[in-house]
Amino acid sequence: MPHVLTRSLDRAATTFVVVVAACGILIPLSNLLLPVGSVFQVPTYLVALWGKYVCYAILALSIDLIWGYCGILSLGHGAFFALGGYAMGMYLMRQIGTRGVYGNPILPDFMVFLNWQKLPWYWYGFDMFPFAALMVVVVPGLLAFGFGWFAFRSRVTGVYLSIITQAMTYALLLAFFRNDFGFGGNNGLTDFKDILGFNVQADGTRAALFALSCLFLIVAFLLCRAIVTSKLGKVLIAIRDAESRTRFIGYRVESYKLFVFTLSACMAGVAGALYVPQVGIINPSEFAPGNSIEAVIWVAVGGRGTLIGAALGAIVVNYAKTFFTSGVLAPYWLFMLGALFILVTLLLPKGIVGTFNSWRMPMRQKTIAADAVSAAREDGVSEPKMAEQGP
Amino acid sequence: MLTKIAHNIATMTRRRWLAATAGLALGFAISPVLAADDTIKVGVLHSLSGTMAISETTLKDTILFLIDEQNKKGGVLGKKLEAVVVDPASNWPLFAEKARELITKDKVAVVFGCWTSVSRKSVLPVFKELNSILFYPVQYEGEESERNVFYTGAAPNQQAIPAVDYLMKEDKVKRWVLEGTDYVYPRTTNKILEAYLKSKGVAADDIMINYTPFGFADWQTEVSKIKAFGSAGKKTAVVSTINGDANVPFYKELGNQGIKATDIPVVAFSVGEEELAGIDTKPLVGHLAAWNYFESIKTPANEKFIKEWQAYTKNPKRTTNDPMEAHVIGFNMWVKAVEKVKSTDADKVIDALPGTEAPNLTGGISKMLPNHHITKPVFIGEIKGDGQFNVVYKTKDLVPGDAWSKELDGSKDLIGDWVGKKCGNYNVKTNKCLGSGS
Amino acid sequence: MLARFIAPFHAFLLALVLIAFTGPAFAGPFEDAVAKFTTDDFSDSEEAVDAIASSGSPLAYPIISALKDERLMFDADTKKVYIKQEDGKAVDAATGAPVDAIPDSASAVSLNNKLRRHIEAALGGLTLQSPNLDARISAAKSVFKSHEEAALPAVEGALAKETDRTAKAFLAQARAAIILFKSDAAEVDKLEAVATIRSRGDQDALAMLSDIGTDQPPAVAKAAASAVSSIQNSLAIWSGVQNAWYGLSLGSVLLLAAIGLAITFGVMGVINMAHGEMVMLGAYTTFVVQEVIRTRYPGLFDYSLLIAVPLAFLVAGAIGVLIERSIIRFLYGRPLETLLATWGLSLVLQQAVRTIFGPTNREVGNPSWMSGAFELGQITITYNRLWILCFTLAVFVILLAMLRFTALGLEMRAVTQNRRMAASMGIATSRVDALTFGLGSGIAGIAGVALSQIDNVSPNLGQGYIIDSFMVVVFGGVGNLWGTLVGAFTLGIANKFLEPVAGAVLGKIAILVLIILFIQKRPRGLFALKGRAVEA
Amino acid sequence: MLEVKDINLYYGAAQALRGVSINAQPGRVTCVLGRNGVGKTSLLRALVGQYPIASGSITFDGADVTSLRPYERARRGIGFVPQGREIFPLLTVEENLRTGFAPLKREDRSIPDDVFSLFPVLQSMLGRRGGDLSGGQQQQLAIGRALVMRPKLLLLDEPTEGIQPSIIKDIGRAISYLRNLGDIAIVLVEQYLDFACELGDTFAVMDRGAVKYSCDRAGLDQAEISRQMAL
Repeated sequence: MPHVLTRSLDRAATTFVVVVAACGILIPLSNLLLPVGSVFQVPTYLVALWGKYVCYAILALSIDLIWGYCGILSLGHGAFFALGGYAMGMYLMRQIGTRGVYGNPILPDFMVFLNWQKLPWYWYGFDMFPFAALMVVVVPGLLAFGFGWFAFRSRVTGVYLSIITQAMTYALLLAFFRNDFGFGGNNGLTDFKDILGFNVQADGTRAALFALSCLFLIVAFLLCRAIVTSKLGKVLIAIRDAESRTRFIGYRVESYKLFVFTLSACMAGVAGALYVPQVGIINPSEFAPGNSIEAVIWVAVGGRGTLIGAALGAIVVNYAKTFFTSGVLAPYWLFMLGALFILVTLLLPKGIVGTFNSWRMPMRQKTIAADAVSAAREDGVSEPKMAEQGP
Repeated sequence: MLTKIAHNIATMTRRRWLAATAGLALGFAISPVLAADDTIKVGVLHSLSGTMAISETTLKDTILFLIDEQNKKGGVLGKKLEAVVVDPASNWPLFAEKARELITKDKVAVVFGCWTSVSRKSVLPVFKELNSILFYPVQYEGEESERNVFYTGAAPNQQAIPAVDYLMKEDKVKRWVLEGTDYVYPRTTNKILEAYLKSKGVAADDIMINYTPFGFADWQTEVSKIKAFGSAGKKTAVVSTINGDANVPFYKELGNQGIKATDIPVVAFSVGEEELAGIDTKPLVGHLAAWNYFESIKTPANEKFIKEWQAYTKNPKRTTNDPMEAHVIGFNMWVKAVEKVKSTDADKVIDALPGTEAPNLTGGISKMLPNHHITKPVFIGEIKGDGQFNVVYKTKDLVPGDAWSKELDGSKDLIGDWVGKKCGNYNVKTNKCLGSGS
Repeated sequence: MLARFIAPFHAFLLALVLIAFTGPAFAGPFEDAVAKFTTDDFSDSEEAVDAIASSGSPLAYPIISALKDERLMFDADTKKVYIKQEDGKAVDAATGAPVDAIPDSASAVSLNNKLRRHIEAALGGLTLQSPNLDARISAAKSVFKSHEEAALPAVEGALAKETDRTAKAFLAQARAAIILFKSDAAEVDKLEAVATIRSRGDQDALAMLSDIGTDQPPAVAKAAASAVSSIQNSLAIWSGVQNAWYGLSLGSVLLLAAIGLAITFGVMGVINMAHGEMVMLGAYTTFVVQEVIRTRYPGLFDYSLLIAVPLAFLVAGAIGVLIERSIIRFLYGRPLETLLATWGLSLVLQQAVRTIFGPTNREVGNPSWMSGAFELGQITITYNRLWILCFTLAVFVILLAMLRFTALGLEMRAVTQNRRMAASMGIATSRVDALTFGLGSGIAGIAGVALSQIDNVSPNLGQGYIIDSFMVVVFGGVGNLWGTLVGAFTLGIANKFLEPVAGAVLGKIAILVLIILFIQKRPRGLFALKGRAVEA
Repeated sequence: MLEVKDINLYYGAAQALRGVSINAQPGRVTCVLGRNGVGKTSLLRALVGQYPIASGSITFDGADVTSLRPYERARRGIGFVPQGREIFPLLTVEENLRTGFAPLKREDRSIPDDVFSLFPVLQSMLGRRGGDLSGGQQQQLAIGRALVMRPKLLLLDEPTEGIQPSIIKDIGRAISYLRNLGDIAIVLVEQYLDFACELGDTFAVMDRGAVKYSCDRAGLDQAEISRQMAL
């Protein structure tokens, strides 16, 4: 592992890496090696399920990087996730080859279905894994770069930025829903067979994908960690806390923001690409603004500005979702999820990990922090004027 | 659990790490539920929240009702049926996740579920991989025949084509507006209809195809476009594949702009009793819908079903609709097949299902075909002032469902045959089983 | 709407008939025709309608209009046909004699569209000389549509007696339509008929003139063709006007949905993701009001919306205050956390409504004054859209006046501009916060009343408006109600001019992209607050 | 009237006020002097309740107001003219004045004539937006706005800061007029020593969050104060 990634590990971060690595190794091994039915054997469906959570954790990390450390609240990060997913989905579609229901060697089923005669140009190259893998990063990265280029230069900040990111993902949602767009419309891309020659449904492939997701989670974590503990990270935090002042000191705030936004979009794209073969479908509803908001909520639940918290938040909320949507609780799960969001923002404003960290703070610091919070809440001090944010 | 993890992170020494992570990893393994052997589990995979809850909640209740009735009769194979209800929350990846959970964790014998095509597409690989059975009760675009899925809703030839035939014959319609929501079902249906209409001599100029997004609410422009298209002097009709919530504002706009069924009739394939319950239907009297079932059809079986259903739901106004009937037929077929092979083993039941017959609620016996679709009667109903339908046309015989449309170039040579050819997409020209279905 | 005008007239006519017709039944073609209804076969019914309409029997009108309203009952066993009158009494259709009760075995003669067209044509012929003006006009319209040769004498008779100018014009058009399709009419008359129909200038005229058939004299065909192109040209211009109207109407819906948000988000700075749910609560309040009215006081139905508006304001407003007191007030100064908490809240509210009212759509009816449409030139203006536009503007004006001229309005503005100083001026800021949030929510609630008239009333109602509302507020400029107004109408009109060109989906995408680009150009929206005042 | 005893105020870990005690009487001007950052503004903000104090007590008009919220203190008659004026920028001059109605009973809700006789310029600018006024005009508006509340105690935070001399004179005249009315207690925070010495009845000099020197008009030694402030 490159030195730059491991440089700044403290105890908690090391612990996180070790836990994820252990899961990434032990769970697949237990799934593959132990006999089915053994109490210690992790069933395949749990491997797929947790693989999904791990992808969400990577997405959460990418959001925390820009929101927790740079103050950019993107309500459209699901778009980058979905674009990465579509790039991977296109590769998987091309791998189907003649095994599609119509047996057409070139065209995916949905194109045959709608009487398309030839493959649209933007599908070229996706039969090659390296190209598709590149696109997984490039497409979300380019969109983020273009979007950020305009937005950050025009100094669109705060809520305005959040809302136009939402508009962006909503526009993409509508576009991908269109069948004329050439990505399968509402049905999206599905019925995958192979990835790199391995059957996507085989236990071994699932286990490998799970291990790979854990690996990418660790890499993403270390990358984010390296960034936030470096000088770059300090500048980002400065931008988060006082953007204009940072600009006046002489930093080119736009460039910093653009860099970290693009990087974050690439990470989200990778998360999406890992997600698709594990859940077996990519569909425009991944672009729904609600999904992006939910991803932000994972970060808030886990603890904004703590990388471990973001990853943990994604896993906790999605585990809760899985748990609540089965059995007798099913009709009430939205109550629980909604209540969870409200209570966390009210009672644990720093999220789970943030709150935990502040418990561990020395007593004296804690009281002062509490006073500061209560002072801020006191009437007459807090100013709910977000319109005043930014220049 | 959370505080425990947090606690662990904080206090453990590095030496204890491996033990802890191993424990954590195994933690998820110990959750499987021990299946009780004295019941047969039936999975119910319908959205109870999110956008599709509006349609799917009723189907969940239907299956619970059917299981209840069956258990009163003593269950199946001497065992009680037990419903396992999950909520995939109108979220397509969640459908796949929940399907997997039902089959592997809960070990259900059969699943009744899905509404949208995408949810079916999402769970398909899961059912194939884990070799289980799905009954899909909604009218859909066709072009599919899978070994593990049984399609009890209408294929396009059981709904769209008879409706168009009726309008051509009875109303002498010469000009057609195909208005749909932009997703696969309307796209395919309209493709099929376009090909069919052209084969009947309708000029390309006399067909207008329009798509709108999901949940479209501002229909002013679209409706006035229809009005203008209809003023070319030829009798015009609208074939609507508009989905879900968009229907109510569409019909309200039609009513308000004064488009009456006598001028430009609208025939819909996704509007049933349930959807009409949200609209004042008086301005819509005479507009049509094509289904395989209407609540208003008076047969003893239907009247009995409605009575028991309303008693079960304790709601004397609760409506019934076509997909519900599809579940009734599918459920009864499954019960018969299981009793025939005296096992809930998926392979045995799948092999036993084709040829199984079950009475439908409107008179007649539906039969499961080798392509896993069923035979159904086709009814055309006109909307009445009370939100019910007045049946104005009925096919003489039951229409067998085509898995592959004869009107589309890509599929006209394909058939599904899981009995003889053991293949869902068999090309009769080349005598080959295409793709993965082999 | 037609039925509303005809109903009183019809009762009057029936009374006349009953007075005149008290003698014993006599057999004849009329009775045979009536008996045909007992087969309940569409083609038999059609023949029966045609025969009865031309029989000249005074019972013709009551029978056919009863058939139209599904009040014509038949008993297949006894071969009897009954008219169920609107007051619940019954008469024998063949004789007009009162009957004590219709037997239980009787059921209504069924209808289909073809039969309905026959009925309309027949009723048109029968009511051309009705004492009710609206009935005459609609009769003339339906004769125009059916242009049956048989109706010509009736039309000409009516035309001679008609004194009202409007009715006369419609009758003349009806006559022209008949003559145009009459094979043995003189060429001069036909040319004149083409001119008369051309003067109508609408889509019906266009439809008729483009479908005159091939056996017309060449001069007539030529005249018709030129009339068609002239009508098409004028309709093309009108379609621009129509787009503008649709744009205004869409804009008013956007404004209505966004105006509450312009308060909670624009003025207070709270990103309220549960705003859509406040709209939904307003719509459900309307549903509940209508349910109570339907079951208890059916006569009040036309006033249901007037009753629902204040109630929706109170319900949504009270819930808004509750939300502010229990959640939002702890989150001031942390707008993004508010976003998350209110998102959770919106999930809870949706599921709560789903649990209480069920997941399916609920029926909210249009009062009579909200139904139907009228023609303005060649465009159709629907009453519900028109009222919603008026209502929206009224809400806007009232809100503006409230903020400008009341003490509470002044306090709200003071608090938003400088909360700390406002408190030091003795303004109870927390009370003002709660009331402001309540006001924004209450307005969202009354938006729900209006939207219930054009959209589904389902738990998902609010979701459809939330993104559009935020776009409108941000596009118009946060903190500026006028900006919201201009923003809403600009987006509405732009959307409606794009839609015919690009289609509904691409049009919407184009609008979103335009907003994104616009925000880059003017990061503070259309009406950003400017000048020294803001810096101070 | 106003009695401040031994108050302490913290910003997080930093202590801004250390055991400050002052008092103010009707008809008298209490001047609080000191350089930048010694805690003068913090003191006033603590008095109006914008910053919560950690210990000590504030008694006003015979009642303990230490734990009251800012608007409750305003309602008891504490008027505040903050540093930087804090005019409501988007409200008109008239509306700015009317914000002072909040603590008043309905029948008392009128703008007292004194406001316009002291600051005639406001009369002519009633319809202008507050934010569009010049600094001096805003200062007059801020004082006028506080007077609308009919305060029993008027707290002024550096009313001469950045204001042209002619208006400073007007403001000085207004303050002495209010003092001479006899029923308003005035606390004037200033750095402009000449201005303060002209108006003040008692003087307190602050340094590092504490009062380090005080005297009354009788014992006024401007040179000593100046020396104390310079330290």
